[in-house]
Amino acid sequence: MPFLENGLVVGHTRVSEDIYELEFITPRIASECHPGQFVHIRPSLSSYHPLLRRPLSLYDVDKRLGSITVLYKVVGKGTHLLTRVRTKDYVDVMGPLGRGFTLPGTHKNVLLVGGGVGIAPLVYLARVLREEKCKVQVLHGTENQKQMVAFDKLRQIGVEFMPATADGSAGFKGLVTDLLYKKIDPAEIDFIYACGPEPMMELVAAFADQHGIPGEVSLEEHMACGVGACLGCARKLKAEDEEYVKVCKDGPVFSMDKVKLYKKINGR
Amino acid sequence: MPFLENGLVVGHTRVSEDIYELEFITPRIASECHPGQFVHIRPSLSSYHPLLRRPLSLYDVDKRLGSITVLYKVVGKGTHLLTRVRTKDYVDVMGPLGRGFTLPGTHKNVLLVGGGVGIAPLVYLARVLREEKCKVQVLHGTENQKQMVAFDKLRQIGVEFMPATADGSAGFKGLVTDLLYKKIDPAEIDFIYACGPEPMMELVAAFADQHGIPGEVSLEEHMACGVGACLGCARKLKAEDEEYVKVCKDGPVFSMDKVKLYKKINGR
Amino acid sequence: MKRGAVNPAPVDMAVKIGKMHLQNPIILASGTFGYGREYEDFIDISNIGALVVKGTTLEKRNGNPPPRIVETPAGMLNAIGLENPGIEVFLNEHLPYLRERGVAVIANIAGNTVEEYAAIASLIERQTGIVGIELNISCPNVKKGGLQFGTDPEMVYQVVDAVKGETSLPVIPKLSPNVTDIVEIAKAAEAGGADALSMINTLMGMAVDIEKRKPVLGNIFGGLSGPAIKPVALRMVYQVYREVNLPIIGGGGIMNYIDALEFIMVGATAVSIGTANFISPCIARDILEDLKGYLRQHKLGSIRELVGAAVQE
Amino acid sequence: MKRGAVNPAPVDMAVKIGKMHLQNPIILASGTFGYGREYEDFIDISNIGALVVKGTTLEKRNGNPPPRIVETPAGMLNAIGLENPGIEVFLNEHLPYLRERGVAVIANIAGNTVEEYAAIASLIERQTGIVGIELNISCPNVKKGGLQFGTDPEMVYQVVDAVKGETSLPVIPKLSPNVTDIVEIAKAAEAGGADALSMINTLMGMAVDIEKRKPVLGNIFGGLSGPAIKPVALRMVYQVYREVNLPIIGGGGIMNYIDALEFIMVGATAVSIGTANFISPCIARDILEDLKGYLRQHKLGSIRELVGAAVQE
Ligand SMILES: Cc1cc2nc3c(=O)[nH]c(=O)nc-3n(C[C@H](O)[C@H](O)[C@H](O)COP(=O)(O)OP(=O)(O)OC[C@H]3O[C@@H](n4cnc5c(N)ncnc54)[C@H](O)[C@@H]3O)c2cc1C
Ligand SMILES: Cc1cc2nc3c(=O)[nH]c(=O)nc-3n(C[C@H](O)[C@H](O)[C@H](O)COP(=O)(O)OP(=O)(O)OC[C@H]3O[C@@H](n4cnc5c(N)ncnc54)[C@H](O)[C@@H]3O)c2cc1C
Ligand SMILES: Cc1cc2nc3c(=O)[nH]c(=O)nc-3n(C[C@H](O)[C@H](O)[C@H](O)COP(=O)(O)O)c2cc1C
Ligand SMILES: Cc1cc2nc3c(=O)[nH]c(=O)nc-3n(C[C@H](O)[C@H](O)[C@H](O)COP(=O)(O)O)c2cc1C
Ligand code: FES
Ligand code: FES
Repeated sequence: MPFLENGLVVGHTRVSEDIYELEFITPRIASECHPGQFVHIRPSLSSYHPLLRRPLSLYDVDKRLGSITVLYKVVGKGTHLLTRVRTKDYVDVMGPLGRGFTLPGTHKNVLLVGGGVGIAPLVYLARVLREEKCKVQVLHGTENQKQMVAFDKLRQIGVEFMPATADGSAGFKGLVTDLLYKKIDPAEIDFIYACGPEPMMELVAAFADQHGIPGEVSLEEHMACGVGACLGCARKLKAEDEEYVKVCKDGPVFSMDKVKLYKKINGR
Repeated sequence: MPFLENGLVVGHTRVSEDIYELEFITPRIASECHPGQFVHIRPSLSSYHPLLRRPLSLYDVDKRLGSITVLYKVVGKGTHLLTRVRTKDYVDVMGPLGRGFTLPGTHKNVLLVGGGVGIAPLVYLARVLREEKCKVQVLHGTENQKQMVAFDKLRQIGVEFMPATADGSAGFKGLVTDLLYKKIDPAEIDFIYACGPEPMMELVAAFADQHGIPGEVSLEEHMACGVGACLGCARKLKAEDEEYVKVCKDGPVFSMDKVKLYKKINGR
Repeated sequence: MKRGAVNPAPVDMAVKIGKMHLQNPIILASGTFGYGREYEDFIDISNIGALVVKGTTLEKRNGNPPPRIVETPAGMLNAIGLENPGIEVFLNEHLPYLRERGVAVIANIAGNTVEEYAAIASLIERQTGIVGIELNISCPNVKKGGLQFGTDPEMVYQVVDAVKGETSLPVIPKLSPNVTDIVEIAKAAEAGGADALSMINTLMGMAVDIEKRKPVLGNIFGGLSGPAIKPVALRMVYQVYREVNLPIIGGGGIMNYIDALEFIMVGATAVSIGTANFISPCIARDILEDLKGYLRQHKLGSIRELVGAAVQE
Repeated sequence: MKRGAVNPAPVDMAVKIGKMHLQNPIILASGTFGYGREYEDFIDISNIGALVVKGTTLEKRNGNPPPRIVETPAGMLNAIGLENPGIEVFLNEHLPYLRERGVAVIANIAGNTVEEYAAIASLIERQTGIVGIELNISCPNVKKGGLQFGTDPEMVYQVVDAVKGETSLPVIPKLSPNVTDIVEIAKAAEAGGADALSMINTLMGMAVDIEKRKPVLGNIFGGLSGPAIKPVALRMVYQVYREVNLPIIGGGGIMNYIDALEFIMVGATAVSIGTANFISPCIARDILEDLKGYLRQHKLGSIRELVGAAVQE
């Protein structure tokens, strides 16, 4: 069950040039969190510009403390304003919202593929998968080593971490999907999760499909309500679909085999 | 000549419950400042809500440092947002704008009457009058002692200071205008300046008129441009006037004998 | 507005809109609150004056291609395209839920012909729980080359008149602000037999993606809502209140109790909260409580005393 | 947008609006830049495409009682009431100053009768420095019971036609957005002989002071401008560009080069900057420089290549 809560900010750090980690205390929301769900944060308490809330994935959750951490990249007005929030301020948070990742069961071999800040939901997922005694491999692709911001958390969680950077400054030089196709033995994988740019997820889904591995992706769409009321975050999962799903409520997580990430549909 | 300048904030202090002192470095603006003029400050750099600049009087100016200090009371969205500005941030400032106070000449006996944050322009005025070797008496009326925020500055400037508080917590108990009528010998005053609520200024102007003392008041009107372009800050100085003055350009300072502060005209 | 005085004096919030008696003047606007369910974890709607459900058509509609929404300064554009499951599904699957909650439901209906409006209205006629019918007349009239019903007084008259013929429920046309003379439209609705007026619907607008060099919305045009449109909405309510003798549900950009009071003071008997629900799902309740606080603070017995208080002459 | 490359490639910013050749598409909107003088300490207007001076009437006008302005979310309302010193004072006292500055001046004229418009136009005809006449048709027509000229196609036609008869200068009616069908109005202007269209003027709105329980503005109603109205303005330019073959000066809520590009891409040949001047007196120059930067970055030779780029079909 979701809640509306004022979150006391206990940490706010710039972890890379334009990427921030924000931690706040929202015990009721935290207690209900499942990986892959998101929180809907109001970027400004008193101004109507920007107006709408911003959806951000659960990057990490500490149910004992009642805290939630989000990892966000500054891309526009809302995220820019969010950087102004200080420790001891309050943020206005709705959540947890949406349908999160399906857990594959205990002791599975699981592969997580993240692109850029798309790594965010995979970190909390990794934590929960490890609690389920899964073996977790994480591939993370970024432009350069500086953007490899989830490294410490993932190491602490205890996963096998394989970075890929476009400029080769850390790990594999090239795209994370190249790393996937070159280095991963599909026979060893029971389940794949991916989050990142759509062309990346498309290639991961193709890999999963090729090898008959089940998997899930997390999609994005501009949102107003976040709860299925406005019908704003509509998209077709496949070009031939007649109906639109609502990313906020039917997703953001969808089964890979239900989604065909045509670049040309859905107005992109 | 006015300028548009980004002011580096060097001080920002809460001096009373809802009153703040903000000091920033704008050397070009500072070098042109005259008491009674104002600066036009943008409350938010990136948001369009609030949209318009806010006019604030010159509370103090340090031409050597190139700094300007404003004293503002939090009354709405713009001033509320302004409180969020931190030292080392920049504020977007236009100024100095408007027609300031007329100086009476050297070695005069001058009376300054301020109500609430209406004291702001009188403080910088007091500083300049003292540089002109005037004898300066300042009456300041507030609700209580806590709001008597200009005391230190005025003492440092070197004026005869007489506070009046509604609750008697400092100085005279009652209205500053009662203090004026009871305690001030008009024969000793060459020039009167007043700034504060209009009913207060009306009584000060009546006092000046009664005793034939010249004087000036500083008026307020909602502003858009601040430079006489939009014709938004119009008001009649006297009910019988046909034409409207523009407070931003023809004022904000007006001669007391030109103004009749009818409460009922000018839409108030 | 301070809340939570120990023993707050009772204030009378009840209002009457045509034949509808509402416990208070707070109405949740169509299309912004789904079928109530979507927000059930956040707010108890049984305390709200009324809920206008998502616009319903005779047949199911899939709606417009995405993107469907885009944020604008102090507002948003939407081009949902009236996605809805059709009147049957609404009556069978959603209405029972709302009936159980005990909330006054206002149906919002839309059609492409006068006959469609009448047909939906006749289906609603016999349903308990529904207290009124709001007519979304910002729909293209297929018989008149896609011209919006709401922009032509004659068409407004026809739709209202036809729906009135099918139902004994109060009929409340929702006026489109995209017109030269809102009073003329309101009078046409009155002549057609409208029991009340709802105003305003969204202003037609658009946004451009300068990198892609094309309109942002899949539908090109969308409806502007939110605080940005409040000045226009207030003006229209003011104009209509002076000239037309029907109760008004006023709204457009209401974000707090002050905005709500502005609408009431220019002549709205009740207020509708739309986009604000997205920003704050409990806002309707907060506004209600703050309005009560205002009445107490100003020693007013009833919210009705303020209706039209700021209208001159 | 990064500025200040060492040797920026030259880009062609010149545009043609009817017979007017402007050095660039940036136009300062009427009523927001006075007579240029007021901002002389802040910006060198000789680099700007054109300045539309404050609306001028035949005789001096004192304007509306205060308050005349009020801030709204992402916008402002103004009810200046066309305060101006009259056409003679403008021509004798303000125009010489502007002529010296070398800025292209567009006069903005307003009247209460068709004859008044024509009379002012004939006085302007022989003045060097003035490159065009913008017709403010959001004025009440006293002969038609105060109905705004700009809301009736027939009146728009008459005003444009009458003014065309008095002047060889380009005539640019400035369309009011407070209409049902902006295309119909634009076509009437075209039929009357308009050389270009300026759009949009302000949306009619109001605000209420809930403590005083009365309208904030002395005039009750005022014109809404600023970012809040941009979506509506863009939509109207888009609609008119598709149907009417006249160059458009587009504006309403432009605050930066992205907004300006949105207008250009929906069909504006030039853009007008209004309320933004109050927020930032150098904004016209900044937008001009940023537009050049955009052209360079996208390897475009001329701003004209982008006109209408986002219009579909
Ligand atoms: C379920 C979900 C989870 C997300 N998780 C994260 C995360 O963990 N970290 C992170 O950095 N980003 C995440 N995003 C993307 C994030 O929501 C956007 O980057 C953010 O809303 C941009 O806001 P802005 O004001 O800075 O940008 P602007 O472009 O100024 O925003 C304008 C409008 O567009 C919307 N918008 C812009 N980009 C996106 C986008 N990519 N997705 C959805 N709406 C968008 C905004 O919400 C706003 O309504 C997530 C998006 C979704 C849908
Ligand atoms: C020449 C001049 C000098 C001033 N000097 C000072 C000063 O030194 N210290 C100080 O505390 N205040 C001063 N004021 C008043 C100050 O400008 C307002 O308190 C401030 O603009 C309120 O902004 P807000 O956003 O907090 O209030 P809101 O009510 O949210 O503002 C809404 C709009 O109304 C305008 N507005 C509201 N109150 C006033 C007002 N009293 N005068 C003018 N515009 C107003 C705002 O500028 C804004 O456009 C001065 C006003 C003028 C005209
Ligand atoms: C996403 C969305 C969907 C809407 N759907 C409908 C609808 O189906 N029927 C209708 O009459 N109005 C609809 N509206 C209009 C609102 O009910 C309301 O009249 C409008 O948004 C103005 O109010 P606001 O500014 O408070 O949102 C919709 C508005 C939004 C934002
Ligand atoms: C204070 C003010 C005064 C205005 N005066 C005039 C005028 O005299 N004549 C006119 O045609 N438009 C006038 N306008 C309208 C502007 O020129 C412009 O069309 C409108 O404000 C929309 O653009 P913006 O959002 O960029 O301000 C005025 C606008 C404002 C804000
Ligand atoms: S954001 Fe409203 S339905 Fe998804
Ligand atoms: S504020 Fe624009 S003329 Fe004074």
